[in-house]
Amino acid sequence: MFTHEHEEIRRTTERYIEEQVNPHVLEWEKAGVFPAHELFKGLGDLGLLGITKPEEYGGLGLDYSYQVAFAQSLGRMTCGGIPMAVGVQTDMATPALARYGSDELKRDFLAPAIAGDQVACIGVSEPGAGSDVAGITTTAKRDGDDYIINGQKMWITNGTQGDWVCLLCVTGGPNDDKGKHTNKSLIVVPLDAPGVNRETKLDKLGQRSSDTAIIFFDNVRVPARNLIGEEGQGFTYQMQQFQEERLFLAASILEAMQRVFDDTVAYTRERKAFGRGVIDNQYVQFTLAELATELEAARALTYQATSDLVAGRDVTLNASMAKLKTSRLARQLTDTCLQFWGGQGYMAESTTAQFYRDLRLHSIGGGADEIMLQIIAKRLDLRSL
Amino acid sequence: MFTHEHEEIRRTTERYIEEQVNPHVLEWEKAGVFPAHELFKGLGDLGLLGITKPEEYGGLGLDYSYQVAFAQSLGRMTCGGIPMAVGVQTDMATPALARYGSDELKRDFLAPAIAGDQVACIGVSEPGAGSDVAGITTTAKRDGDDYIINGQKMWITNGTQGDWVCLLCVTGGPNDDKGKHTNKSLIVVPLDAPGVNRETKLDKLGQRSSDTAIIFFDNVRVPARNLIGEEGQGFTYQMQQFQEERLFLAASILEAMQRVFDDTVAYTRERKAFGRGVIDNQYVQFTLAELATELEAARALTYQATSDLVAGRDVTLNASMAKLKTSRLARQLTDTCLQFWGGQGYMAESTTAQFYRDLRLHSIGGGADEIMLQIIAKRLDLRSL
Amino acid sequence: MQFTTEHDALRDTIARFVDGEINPYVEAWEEAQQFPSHALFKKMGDLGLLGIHKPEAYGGMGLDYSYAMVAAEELGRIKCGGVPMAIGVQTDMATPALARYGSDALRREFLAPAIAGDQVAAIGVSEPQAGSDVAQLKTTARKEGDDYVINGSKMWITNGMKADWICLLANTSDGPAHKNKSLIVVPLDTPGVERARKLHKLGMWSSDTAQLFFDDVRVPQRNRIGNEGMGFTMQMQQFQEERIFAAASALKGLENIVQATIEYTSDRQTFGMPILHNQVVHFRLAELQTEIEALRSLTYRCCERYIADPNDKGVLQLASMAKLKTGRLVREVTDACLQYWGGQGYMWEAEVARAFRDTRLVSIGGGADEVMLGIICKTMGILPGQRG
Amino acid sequence: MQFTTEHDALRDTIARFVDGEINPYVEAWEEAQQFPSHALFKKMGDLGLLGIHKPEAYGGMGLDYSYAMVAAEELGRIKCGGVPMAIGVQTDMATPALARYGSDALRREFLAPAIAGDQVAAIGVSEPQAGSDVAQLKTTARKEGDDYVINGSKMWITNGMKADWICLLANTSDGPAHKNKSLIVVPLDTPGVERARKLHKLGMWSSDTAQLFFDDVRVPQRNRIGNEGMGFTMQMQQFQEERIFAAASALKGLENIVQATIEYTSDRQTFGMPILHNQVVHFRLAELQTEIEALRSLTYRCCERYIADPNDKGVLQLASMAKLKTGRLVREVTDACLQYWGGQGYMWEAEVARAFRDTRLVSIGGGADEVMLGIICKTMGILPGQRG
Repeated sequence: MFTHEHEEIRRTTERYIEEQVNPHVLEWEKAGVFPAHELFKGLGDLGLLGITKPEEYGGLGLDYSYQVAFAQSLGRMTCGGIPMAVGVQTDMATPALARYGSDELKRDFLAPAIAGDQVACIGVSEPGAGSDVAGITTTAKRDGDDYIINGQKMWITNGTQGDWVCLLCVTGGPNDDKGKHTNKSLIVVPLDAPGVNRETKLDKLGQRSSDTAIIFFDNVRVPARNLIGEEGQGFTYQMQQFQEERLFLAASILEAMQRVFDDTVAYTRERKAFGRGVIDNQYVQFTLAELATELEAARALTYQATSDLVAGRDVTLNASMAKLKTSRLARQLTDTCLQFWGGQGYMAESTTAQFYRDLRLHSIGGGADEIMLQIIAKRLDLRSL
Repeated sequence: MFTHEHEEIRRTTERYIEEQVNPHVLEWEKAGVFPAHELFKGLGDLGLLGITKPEEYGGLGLDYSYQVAFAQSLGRMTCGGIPMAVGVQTDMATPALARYGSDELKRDFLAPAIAGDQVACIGVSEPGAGSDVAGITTTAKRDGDDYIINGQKMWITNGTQGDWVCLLCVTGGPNDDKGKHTNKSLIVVPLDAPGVNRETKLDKLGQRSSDTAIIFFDNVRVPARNLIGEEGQGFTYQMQQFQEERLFLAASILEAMQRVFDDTVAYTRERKAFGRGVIDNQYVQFTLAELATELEAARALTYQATSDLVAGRDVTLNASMAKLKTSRLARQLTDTCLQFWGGQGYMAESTTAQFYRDLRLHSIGGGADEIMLQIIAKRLDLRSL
Repeated sequence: MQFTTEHDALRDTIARFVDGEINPYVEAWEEAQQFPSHALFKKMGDLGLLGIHKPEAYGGMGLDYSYAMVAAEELGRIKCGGVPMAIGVQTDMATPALARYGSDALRREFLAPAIAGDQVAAIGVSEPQAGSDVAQLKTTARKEGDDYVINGSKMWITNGMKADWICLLANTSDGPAHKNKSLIVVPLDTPGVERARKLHKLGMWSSDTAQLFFDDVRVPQRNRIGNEGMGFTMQMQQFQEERIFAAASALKGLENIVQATIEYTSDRQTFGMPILHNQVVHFRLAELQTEIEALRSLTYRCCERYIADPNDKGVLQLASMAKLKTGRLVREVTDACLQYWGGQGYMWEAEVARAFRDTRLVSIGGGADEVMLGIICKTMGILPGQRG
Repeated sequence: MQFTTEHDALRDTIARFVDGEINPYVEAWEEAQQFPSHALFKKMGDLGLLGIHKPEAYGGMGLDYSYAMVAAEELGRIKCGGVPMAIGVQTDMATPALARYGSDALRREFLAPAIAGDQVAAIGVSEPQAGSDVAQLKTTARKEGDDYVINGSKMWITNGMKADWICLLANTSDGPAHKNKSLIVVPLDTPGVERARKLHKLGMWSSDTAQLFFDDVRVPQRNRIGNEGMGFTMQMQQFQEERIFAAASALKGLENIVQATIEYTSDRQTFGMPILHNQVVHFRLAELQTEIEALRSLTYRCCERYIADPNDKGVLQLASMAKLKTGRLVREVTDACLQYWGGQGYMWEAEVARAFRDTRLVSIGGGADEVMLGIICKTMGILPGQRG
């Protein structure tokens, strides 16, 4: 599936990471935030923030396999927070805008996001509705040519730095079982608009270099032309947009897992206990071999979903499986590797300990494992007839 | 990877299975043997026993992806024993012969095996050496133009019916740590030769429709031209031959697992407990969704190993991973599905119970899981330097 | 749990009995797909082993439940799962309610001969359409004069082809599912009883399992155990001992499999050394033994509390936990050990292959794992509807 | 295990102490990455809680180990892992050998103030190059006149930044690794001791952990505990109580996490119902609680046998099994529960996130899981070389 054009993207990305990201990660981890504008500008200049986006807005217009190659390379960062932040920009906040936004809206918001001039957020989760997307209650009321927005959004990645948010909100109709899938819209909301408050930076278990905020909307007024596509279609657009999100998330941690694995091999090769290298214990060898097998399986599954997507097939099932499998594996792999590092792995500075904390989010964010299971069960029609 | 030529092979295979195999499986299971000559002749007439073999000996000369398609379709049989028996014919007893045998030897033994006129066995395991191939002790001593063979072979699939065995034996040199990889040869031994005794049919936990024998060799004389390739290269050839074997084994149980899964979905949809379909229990749904995910991952891993093999890469690592993953999953999947059948699943006639017994062999035969782990650990160089 | 010399003596008696009267014949019984229930139970009855914690008035030993548990544990020496299960049906599944709630006459007629080993008992709960979902069973016992007239069918009945009587759970009225059932002792030579087919199972071959049909079977109402309508409740109580039995009787078998695997893998050489020398093998066996000890500890603790107070609500939770963990652990241990026997373990008659087939039933029979989970949830108060 | 009203009274005392004197400050201590060891230990000492099973002659209560185990279990109420660990170092890791083998003078000088809470103790075994592999440690104590002169470094020392003395394991001769070591009490204000750095850890933040350097540190030989060369053996014995402590002190914390998760998921609504109503959620919690009860039963049984006979060889096996299962189970429970809290559980200060970080140490510290597996193998006689 991968050609040398893909390799080119990988090389570019990885060079940038080695030079511009990894040397600063520890400092950003400590600060609880990374300089999103600076970093995104760098990526934007290299064309990496619009790989699959239309060329007329600055994108490269390539198919999704190139994005998967890019996502994989992001896994080379020595933390889990920043790849996630980049993914928000490329695969969570912008796919619906690119697909359904008006030309004007795309010039205003998509083009600068691709260029790296603006930082985007995706506003779906709320304090009362994390995985339960249909249950959100933030409203956008039509008032003349404007919408007036009220509510709050939770767990917003890039939230303290973002320039705008792709906001899912209720624009009308009943919010009951019947209406909740057709009463929502996606609206682009600039985060410097009066009435936006986003001071609460969340203090997380992991992904600490990525800022996460609660954002409050108190009578925030935006022009009605900021609506993406049609009113009432927001839930549907968001569900579509989740496909890229899931595939991105799956791809983005493959290399992180590989790094933890490789680092652990290197450490256990060097570290001696009971008169031999830790790795010379058959128990360690076999456990690592088993993890390598699962990692290959997760990688193969992600690639397969990617080629299905590129071939134009619906990958709701496959992408959900890939997201589920990679997330579960990340917990098992980082936990097991940490074990083989012993006390060194328990030090806060250890990369393994960091990925243990950082990747733990993947089973929760972007649709928890249980949501993936629900989707898979639904797609396979696992119910009595 | 799969084209409509692959589909054609699948269709042919599956039609044959529906018509000629599945209706008789229960009877053969009871008898502890299936009519190998009759069945193989049928497959041979359809060209299915030589898919990847050279055309000059009756094969189709296709690449290995076609064989994987065929192996997958064998998984449609309602038992695990016969696919294994077919695999012995196509991917265990004949690859080395096809690759290194003299023209004469191939005309005598390969061509009839491809045609389905003869049934082949592979003779590696011994009572004292199952997974430990280098440790075998059966000898072939040169005597003029003949070899004289002494020893015994264990767990020989097709053993009571086979016409010849591709026999791994010690032909000379020291059988110590240094010499054990260069003192062996592969020799084709007709099983009607005087001195061959194969009366002991083994009574197995599963795969009961496939006959498995202990074969004793007591001064069995075969012409020296029955040697495959060069003397002393047997261990190496056998290791190569294992690549196909492993990939075949992985591919051959994907559909069997799918069948158990599908049957379980169908049963739990119908079966009521506590006022609703068993499948309407979220616990059942999620467990099945998780199994489906693992099955997709195993399938993706097997496909990836296949395209690597077709592309000419060494797949020792990948094929071993695929064999390991499918074997482990088969245990988990059949055990879990059996659980959801409750008492019905515990009945001896239940297909799920049968696959629970039949597929259990895959973690043991063709290189146990632990051997796969050893190979993977070795390929990844998991040891201190 | 403190064991006394009396416990040890009981263990010895059973061990000797198993080694002398059972294990030498297991192969033959497995092949025959049955064992001589009457002959074997008579021998056990003569030694008092079928009534360890039953009242002395009916021939029992009148000991506390710790002795019954020790006995169950020691029955785990039997080299198959079918025979101990059949014994357990006699001692801990078909008779506890009868012993506790049966009238004196009923106990003289049925309990005493079951304890003496003169009669073989069965327990009749499961039906073709109601396995774990006991409340949904369809068999009815309609009153007619002084009799009940029974109609219906029972499935998966251990000892079913040979039993003299069955402790039958049937609907005796149309009320709510938990209050319309009664336990009735039904002699199986009564007209209208048909033992339809011996079921062919994945494992547990030495134990015969039947489907029974009841077609206008008439028994006197005095065969009812305790009050009418209390059957479901009594059966739930009776399940408690069944579950402790299931856990206790699994322990020694598991340990024997681990030990046999240690013996085999220390003899068997591969790659120039005993299989046991592989770190992954001995570590795995240590991990399995750890779980076996945890299960043993849980079973002992449950039993201890049951003896201290049979109505302790915590016992229901602990007994269900022990049963659940038993079901899960037997699958793990037998599968893992079979692996290390390689091809030898895959032989039909291999001890480990038999354990693999036999013990697979534990997670299914006597309340499936999922039913145990439901009960545990209930005792924790976390089922939907139990909290605000 | 039969508990008395005295056990219950002790539980109450500790529960009140934890709720009043510890839990209200945990957040602050976590943030400060330390807790006021001396002040807290003094309060505990005043209540007698630091010498429950220590001899009365030195200020202890002289109770049997079941009281210490109950105390450990109750310390699990503390809403973090660091503080109970620090207490455990004082009561069950640094002092058992001193209490058992120390001279009267040594016990007056160091044990009595540790029991009174006037001094804070540490245990010095691990080194940068020898964590679980104790026999390989490099620190030496060379005899010079009536003194030992100590050189080397100790790593991962709990209480290390504040302790008054350390129970140090050092090589006192060149003999074989299991016979050349001694335990020596070293006051940490002795010249030549450097507390080099407070280690920054993944979890256990309220507990300070240090690396210590010893550069020609001189202590009198009478500070040695018991006979020279017996240090390794005494330490192995001392590990036994450490392991029972580790298991016992984990139980209540696990249970609290499960309970808190039940509370949270029954409040929190998704898809129109409480999260707890999802069958996969309540079944999973039931499964976790089952394993917690199994671990509790194993720990009790181990403790019971330890009290009955402290030299019972089976205790080493059971204590190692309990430690192993604790390490495995805390990872499973905290990870599974965190999942059901979703984003809330991923907050740094969330109770479940703290438990996830803190308890991850159990599988690593005090003998890693793999070391436990090795010991269990040894007690089963299945290590290479132990059998023909």
